[in-house]
Amino acid sequence: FYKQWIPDTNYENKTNWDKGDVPCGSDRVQFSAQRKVSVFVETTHAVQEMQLPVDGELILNSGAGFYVVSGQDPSCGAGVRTKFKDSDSLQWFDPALWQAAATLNDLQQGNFLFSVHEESVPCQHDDVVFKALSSFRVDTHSSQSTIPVKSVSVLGETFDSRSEFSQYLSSRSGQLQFHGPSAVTVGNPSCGDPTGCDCGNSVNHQRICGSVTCASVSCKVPLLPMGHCCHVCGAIITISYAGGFNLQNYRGRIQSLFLTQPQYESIQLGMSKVLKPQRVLGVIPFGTSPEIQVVIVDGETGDLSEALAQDIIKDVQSHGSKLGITKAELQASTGNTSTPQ
Amino acid sequence: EMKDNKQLTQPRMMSDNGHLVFTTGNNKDIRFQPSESGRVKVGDEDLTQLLSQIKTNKDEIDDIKTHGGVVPPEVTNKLNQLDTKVSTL
Amino acid sequence: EMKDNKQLTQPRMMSDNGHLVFTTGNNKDIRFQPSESGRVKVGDEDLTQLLSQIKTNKDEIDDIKTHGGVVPPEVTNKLNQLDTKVSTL
Amino acid sequence: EMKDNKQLTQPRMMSDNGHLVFTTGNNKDIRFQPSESGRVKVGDEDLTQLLSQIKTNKDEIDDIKTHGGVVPPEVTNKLNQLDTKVSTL
Repeated sequence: FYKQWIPDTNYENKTNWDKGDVPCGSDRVQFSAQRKVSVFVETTHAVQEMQLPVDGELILNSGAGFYVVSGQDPSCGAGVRTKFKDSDSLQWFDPALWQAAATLNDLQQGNFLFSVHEESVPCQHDDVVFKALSSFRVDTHSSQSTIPVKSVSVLGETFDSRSEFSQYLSSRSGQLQFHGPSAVTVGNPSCGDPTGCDCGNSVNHQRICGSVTCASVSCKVPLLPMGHCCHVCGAIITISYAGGFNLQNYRGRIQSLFLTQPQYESIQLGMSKVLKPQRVLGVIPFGTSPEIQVVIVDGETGDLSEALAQDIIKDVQSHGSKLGITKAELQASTGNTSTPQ
Repeated sequence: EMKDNKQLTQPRMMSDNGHLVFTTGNNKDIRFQPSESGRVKVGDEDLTQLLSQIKTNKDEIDDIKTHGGVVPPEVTNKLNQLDTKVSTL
Repeated sequence: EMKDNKQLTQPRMMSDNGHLVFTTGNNKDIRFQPSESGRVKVGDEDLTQLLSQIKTNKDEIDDIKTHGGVVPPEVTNKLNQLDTKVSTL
Repeated sequence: EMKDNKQLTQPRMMSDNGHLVFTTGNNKDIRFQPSESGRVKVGDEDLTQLLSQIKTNKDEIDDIKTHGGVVPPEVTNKLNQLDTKVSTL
């Protein structure tokens, strides 16, 4: 999947300024001395004064630049002192700061995918995208020394060679954009298993959930999907599969059979391979077994989710063997469970 | 790919430990274009004026190298002295 | 359009297709003023120093043009030779 | 106060009565660093080249000061004249 970082540190983004507006020709612009920041400038701006940080950079898009006026800029008014806001605290492992899509085109069209929190953050086989005309600053604190991904795109340049990206990280821009003790490494292969691949973020589960605030839920039996930080109202289908199973095809099947139906418009569905801990006597862990987890939520009580889940179970019952599905278990927050086949 | 390369060549105004640094990417220049009435100044110095002085200096040096400079006074004196001596012999 | 024209009359720093361009305005300068102890550097060269060298060069050239340089050794030799000859006549 | 001191070392870009001024703090430079293949140009002139001309000029001036320039023709003429006179005495 493609995972795109949402925030930016662009000059033109008014949410980056403490006065809520992009500075104009009468304004005095201040970057905090000790804040390291990389700022993308897309167009031309007038400014009265700009105080730069001790370490930082302004990246000038073609046609972008600065000019000064004498005295007040009539189109700007009396002028204010405006500060570029703090961007130091944004964490790589904050699931709220990423958008996921199946293709680059989907990413551009805004066709984003729902996924559990662990998989909202880039997985080990994902392509990571920082928007082309934008700058950013991301804190790479991780539970491990590296954060492996397939590729990273920065300022329109895609890095998939480990050495080239590590060189970029050691450049001035790289150091301003990525900070923290862990290094993002690229060059991981894409997922080569047709039945899907584990995301690999469970090792950072606590860190990921540390930045998530859970909404209160009001259903009979709130469910906790694997890899998710919060209980949800909805349904979970757990699928066991055999050799012929193809995750991507199955995802497409569910999409075209069900999610295009108008009654399921409000549904969010995430489907991925998870590694379920195996326990001896239900207590002592002795390994993991891979299965496919389908998480269905509807933002309400979960009744709609359960209806869809029942449709999916029916489909498994009639076509499961053809699809390589050996077992499908349903849990619903209404309290209903079923284990067909 | 063309586009990707372009992106990497974006010029930057950087602050490096308080030093103000202007950089460009591959094959990209830093250009100062003073207008007729506006000057580019480094400290109190007018850059355009000083740069034209470099050429003037070069020309004058070339001239001195080709035609010699003024005759040092001690040479003129000595020549006059000799001239007088020779004439009175 | 108004705005564009205005920008042209203002001194500015712009990225032009990846080139970093400093343009002065109507009677408006662009000034690079590091602190007294800071320097202006172009690549590895100290621009401040080199600009002052231009003036030193000019002064030295003026001096050579006014007072002449050192006497070339062949002139000194010839003068000594003549002096000797004249004295022994 | 600590903060103020630190702020002193922040580079600035500002308008001084409509002039565009770049400044740095104590001991902090302003640096122009194009990529290796990029140049620094002032108008149509290659600044790097001009800066190297400053050094060439200095070297040539030093050379003239140490070894003298070419002998001015009037000196050569006078020496030849004297030489002839002395030889025919």
